[in-house]
Amino acid sequence: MDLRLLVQLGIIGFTFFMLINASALLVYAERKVMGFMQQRYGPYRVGPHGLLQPLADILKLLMKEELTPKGADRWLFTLAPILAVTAAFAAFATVPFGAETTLFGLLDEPVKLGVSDINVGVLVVFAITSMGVYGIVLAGWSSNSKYSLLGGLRSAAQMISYELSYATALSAVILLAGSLSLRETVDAQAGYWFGFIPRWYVFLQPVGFIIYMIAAVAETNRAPFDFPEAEQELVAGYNTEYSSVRFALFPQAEYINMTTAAAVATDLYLGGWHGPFLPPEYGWIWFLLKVGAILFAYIWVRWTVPRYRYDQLMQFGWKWLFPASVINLIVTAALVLYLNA
Amino acid sequence: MLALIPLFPLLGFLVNASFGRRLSKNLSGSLASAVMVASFVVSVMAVVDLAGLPAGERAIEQTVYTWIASGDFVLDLTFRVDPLAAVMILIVSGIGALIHIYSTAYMHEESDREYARYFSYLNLFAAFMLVLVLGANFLVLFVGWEGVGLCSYLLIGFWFRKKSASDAGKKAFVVNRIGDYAFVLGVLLLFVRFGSLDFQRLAGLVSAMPAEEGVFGVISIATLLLFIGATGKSAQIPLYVWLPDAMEGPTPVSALIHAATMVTAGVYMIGRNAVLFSHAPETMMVVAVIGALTALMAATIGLVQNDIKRVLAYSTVSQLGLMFLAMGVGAFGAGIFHLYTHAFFKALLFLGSGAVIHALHGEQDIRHMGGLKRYLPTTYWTFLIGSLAIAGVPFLSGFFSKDEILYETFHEGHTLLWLMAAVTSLLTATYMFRLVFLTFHGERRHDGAGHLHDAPPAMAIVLVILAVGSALAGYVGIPHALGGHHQLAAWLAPSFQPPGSAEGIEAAAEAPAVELTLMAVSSAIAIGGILLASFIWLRRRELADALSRRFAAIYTLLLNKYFVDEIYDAAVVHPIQHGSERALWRGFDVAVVDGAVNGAGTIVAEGSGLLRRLQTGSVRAYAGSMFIGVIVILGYYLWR
Amino acid sequence: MPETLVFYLLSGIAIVASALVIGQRNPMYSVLLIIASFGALAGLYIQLDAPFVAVAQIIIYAGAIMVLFLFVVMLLNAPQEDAADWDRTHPLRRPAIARFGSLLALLLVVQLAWALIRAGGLDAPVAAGAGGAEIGSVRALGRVLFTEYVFAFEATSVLILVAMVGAVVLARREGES
Amino acid sequence: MIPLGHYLFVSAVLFAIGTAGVFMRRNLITILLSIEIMLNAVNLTFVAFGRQLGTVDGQIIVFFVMTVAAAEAAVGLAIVIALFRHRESLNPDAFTSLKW
Repeated sequence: MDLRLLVQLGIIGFTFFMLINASALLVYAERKVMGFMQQRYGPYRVGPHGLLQPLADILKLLMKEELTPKGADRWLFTLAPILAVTAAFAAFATVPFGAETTLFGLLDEPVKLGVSDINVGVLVVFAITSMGVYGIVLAGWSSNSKYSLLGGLRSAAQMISYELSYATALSAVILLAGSLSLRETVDAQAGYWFGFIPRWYVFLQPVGFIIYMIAAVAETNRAPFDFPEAEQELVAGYNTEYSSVRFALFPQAEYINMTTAAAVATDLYLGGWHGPFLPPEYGWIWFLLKVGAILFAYIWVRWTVPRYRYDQLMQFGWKWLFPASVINLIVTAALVLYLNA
Repeated sequence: MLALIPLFPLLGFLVNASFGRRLSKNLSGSLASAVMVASFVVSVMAVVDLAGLPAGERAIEQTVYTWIASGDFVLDLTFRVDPLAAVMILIVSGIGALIHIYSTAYMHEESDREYARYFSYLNLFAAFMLVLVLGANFLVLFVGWEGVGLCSYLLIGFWFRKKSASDAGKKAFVVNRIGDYAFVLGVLLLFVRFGSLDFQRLAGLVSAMPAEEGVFGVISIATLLLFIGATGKSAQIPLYVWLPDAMEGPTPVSALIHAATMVTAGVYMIGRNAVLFSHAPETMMVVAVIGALTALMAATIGLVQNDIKRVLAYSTVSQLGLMFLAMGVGAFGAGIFHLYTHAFFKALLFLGSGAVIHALHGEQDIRHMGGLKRYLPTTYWTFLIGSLAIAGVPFLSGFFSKDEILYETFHEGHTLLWLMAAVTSLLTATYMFRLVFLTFHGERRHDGAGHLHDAPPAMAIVLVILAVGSALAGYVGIPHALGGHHQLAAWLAPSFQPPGSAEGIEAAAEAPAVELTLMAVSSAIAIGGILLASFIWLRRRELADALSRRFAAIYTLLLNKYFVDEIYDAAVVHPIQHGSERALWRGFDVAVVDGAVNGAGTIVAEGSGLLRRLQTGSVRAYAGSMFIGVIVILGYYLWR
Repeated sequence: MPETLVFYLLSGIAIVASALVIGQRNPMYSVLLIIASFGALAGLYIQLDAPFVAVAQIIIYAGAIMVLFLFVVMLLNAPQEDAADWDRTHPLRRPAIARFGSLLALLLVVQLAWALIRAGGLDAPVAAGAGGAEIGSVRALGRVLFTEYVFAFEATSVLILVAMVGAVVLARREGES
Repeated sequence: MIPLGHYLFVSAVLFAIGTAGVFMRRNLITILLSIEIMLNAVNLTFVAFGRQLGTVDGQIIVFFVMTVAAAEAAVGLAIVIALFRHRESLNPDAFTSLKW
């Protein structure tokens, strides 16, 4: 087995590990940020500054009893969280997170930082993200509970609706980059305008970026669009009946999805690993910083903005967000055509 | 331009038939009259154009569109004006226009709806009659031929709430159908033999053949069949029976249809196919004999009838007989000449009788008239002129035309026929003046109280115009014997020749002495007849009754019109009726036809009842049958 | 040969999953199984150098159409097919027709296989044609789609609009404005 | 390499499964799913032939088929919902009033 293959496998393993860690880290970060926003400390007891709190949470969940409600569809009840988390992991497969590197001269030929690199990467991310809905829908249906079912239904409608805006916003970036490959898109953002403004697409696509972010929040079912699990209305939505490990997988999937959305946003709009001051070899540091910033924004929004009403969500999605994204796409297309001609 | 001639009345028909009930009487009446006047004007223009052409090439054609195109056979809807048709369109549109105008006054008591209906029929009739005379081939002619038959039926039965009127209408229609049947057979025979229906082409083809001997040649049979059609339309033996009954219609209709125009269609048709008939001498003989017989027989019946219109109807039949006689002896020009003059005075007489009936509020029996001279001066004087003309008093129109027929008959050597025609002339003068004397002279036998008003202006003007026409119309055909040039004969002559053989047809003016002698004889006959009538019905009224008592058998025979209707009834109508009822209705129709129809219906209903079980409404069953079809078709192509 | 192995694996999944789709009484399972079948088909498309079609297959079929199906199944809380409720009033509605139908389907397979065998020339490897990279590229697809097939493309947009309006009208409750 | 015939055979089998499904199932939703299977079988044929011939036309047609399938699913499911509201049933045999 040659070294290159080993390195590739290492990257895959590392990515997997980082995603699991990311979810744990995000739980902690969320509680901590929430605490600060509410003028309190948040977790503080377990470990220094409560750093070990996520670990404790996981242990607690693992030790709980596995409950299967009466009348539930046993197979699907188990399958649903697995599907959700699988889709979440798989979506990250084509997301690159660093420039080509020889790992400080370890390799003769440079290796690409990322699980895989295929020429329709954006679409794959999109396709797999769209599969994520099944986990939630099935969970809702198989629980044999009205709250779960309503949560699942809401989730299905919401995700289908916002997928359109999401995809249309992405299409504008694809037009700019002229490629469906994420890595090529990132590389197209290297360099500066006028020597100091980074050539990030967020400056060319401000509307698209905002649309993307809003749609991503809806896609990941987070506040203010967290209707599938709206506590005040549906107890806990689709995961009402879940407990123990199967329950743990849903937030896990949600946080991984958040990470993926943030990573894709970074790649598409924020220039990925390109940034000043650091050599390209250390571009992944930029990448992590940008992802972290976006994730912080996610949490920030969650604890600041109140939840909408469901019909308002649908109205907003179909009557404002989608038309806006279409107009954005058309204008972009026209400009690209005009400037390239 | 030619198409406009029938198109005007057709438009009038369409408007009156569609919106008539919403139009006022004045409007629908004037519209109907106006379209006829327009048609007349166009006809005059067409004839003027025609007259501008050299004598040998006088024909204007217009092909409206190709009617039938089937393989080699092409038939166009073509109108053609030649000298003969020119005369006819002038008569039809001119007399027709006058009668329309007359009708506006005559029919004024009808309701708006009926009034419009009447005028729509009248316009339709004129349109069809014009199509008939303008048609350049048998099929177009046949359209008009059938059309006028239909209009005749509609107009005779105009007062269809009266049983006798609707019966008369049906009778006219049925009798005409018999003739039409033969006519169609004749046309088909010609088509089979010659492959064409165009009059000119037929004439050209036939003229290349020698005259046929016997009656079994194609041309002879065809012309005989055509002649049978003509006897139906023109009321000759044996199919004349409908015309007297047709008097049930409004009087102007009788004038227009049953005197001036439609009944002349048969004469016109023979004239149109003069070449054809000339090549069938036997047929010509039959035509002449039938014509003479009809003339004589109708005249005798006319002598004793008491209904003013019936007398005129038999007079019409009689005069038509004379026309056919002329046709039969080959004097086509004379026949058409008489047709032309007859149109004037017979229209005049009918309209005059209409004025009388109008004045007497529907009284038609001459025994209840008398002494009307004083009350209806216009009517009387115009009627008198008409009677003089029809009687053949010298230098009125009837004199010239009738005299020409008599002369031609004699000239061709048919002495017996001439004798019959001469007797007819005598009788004509007699019964016409019987009519005049009984109606207008003597004491008043009409008990209707109140004021007798003469014809209203619209009617009076028409009567005067027609009276002038009756007096002067003959002057287009002054015979050579009297130093005239007979322009009409010269004008018509090309129509009776095969196309392209129009050399100078200056009639051999031989032996004016014979003609002058005959003229004198017929003048004497006419005046004698009038004197006889005045003697019997003016001076010695009791003589008439005495005569009728003395010859009671003959009188009854004549009064009952030789019992022809009864004979027909017994010989034809009754057997057909019974046969139809027994065999055809109860036997064939109920058992076979109804059985077949009902049986078919039952089979379909039962079969559908079975098949509808397949119609399950289940989508899957439908998909299944489709799928089976796919499998079978795919399998077939694989197996092949 | 891994390629052949993958092919047999994927077609096996597609066929088995499809067969199970129609073998299910529970529509929920049917929908999930058909997603599996479509996923396998997407794999076959990738093998046929059509990655864009494969992704579209996942996005459109699995991501949109099937979610719609699932949504309807859940919305109606669709009951399981009742097994014994055969309507026996009509000869064409007996269970026999279902068996007959599957027999016909079998016949169809036989016929199609027969046709394939008869056709010949099918043993040639499928990738023997022009380079896969060319026909697999989104660029090439887009070029053909928006030139040669532009009319069909535009017509399709109308079709979708009509379908959308139709779906809204059909699914609307009566009396709803 | 895999022969073209293999793909076509897979496609034929899938198609037949779809047709059988239309007959065997008594659930409108499953029947619609069976139709989707048939459409996909055809898609596979198109892509396989397109690959064989080295043209993209096969793939283009697949896009159109997908579009039609989406439209069909939308309208079909709308009808299913409307029908279910009327009869509380998804059995096609319950909707047989359109006959005779």
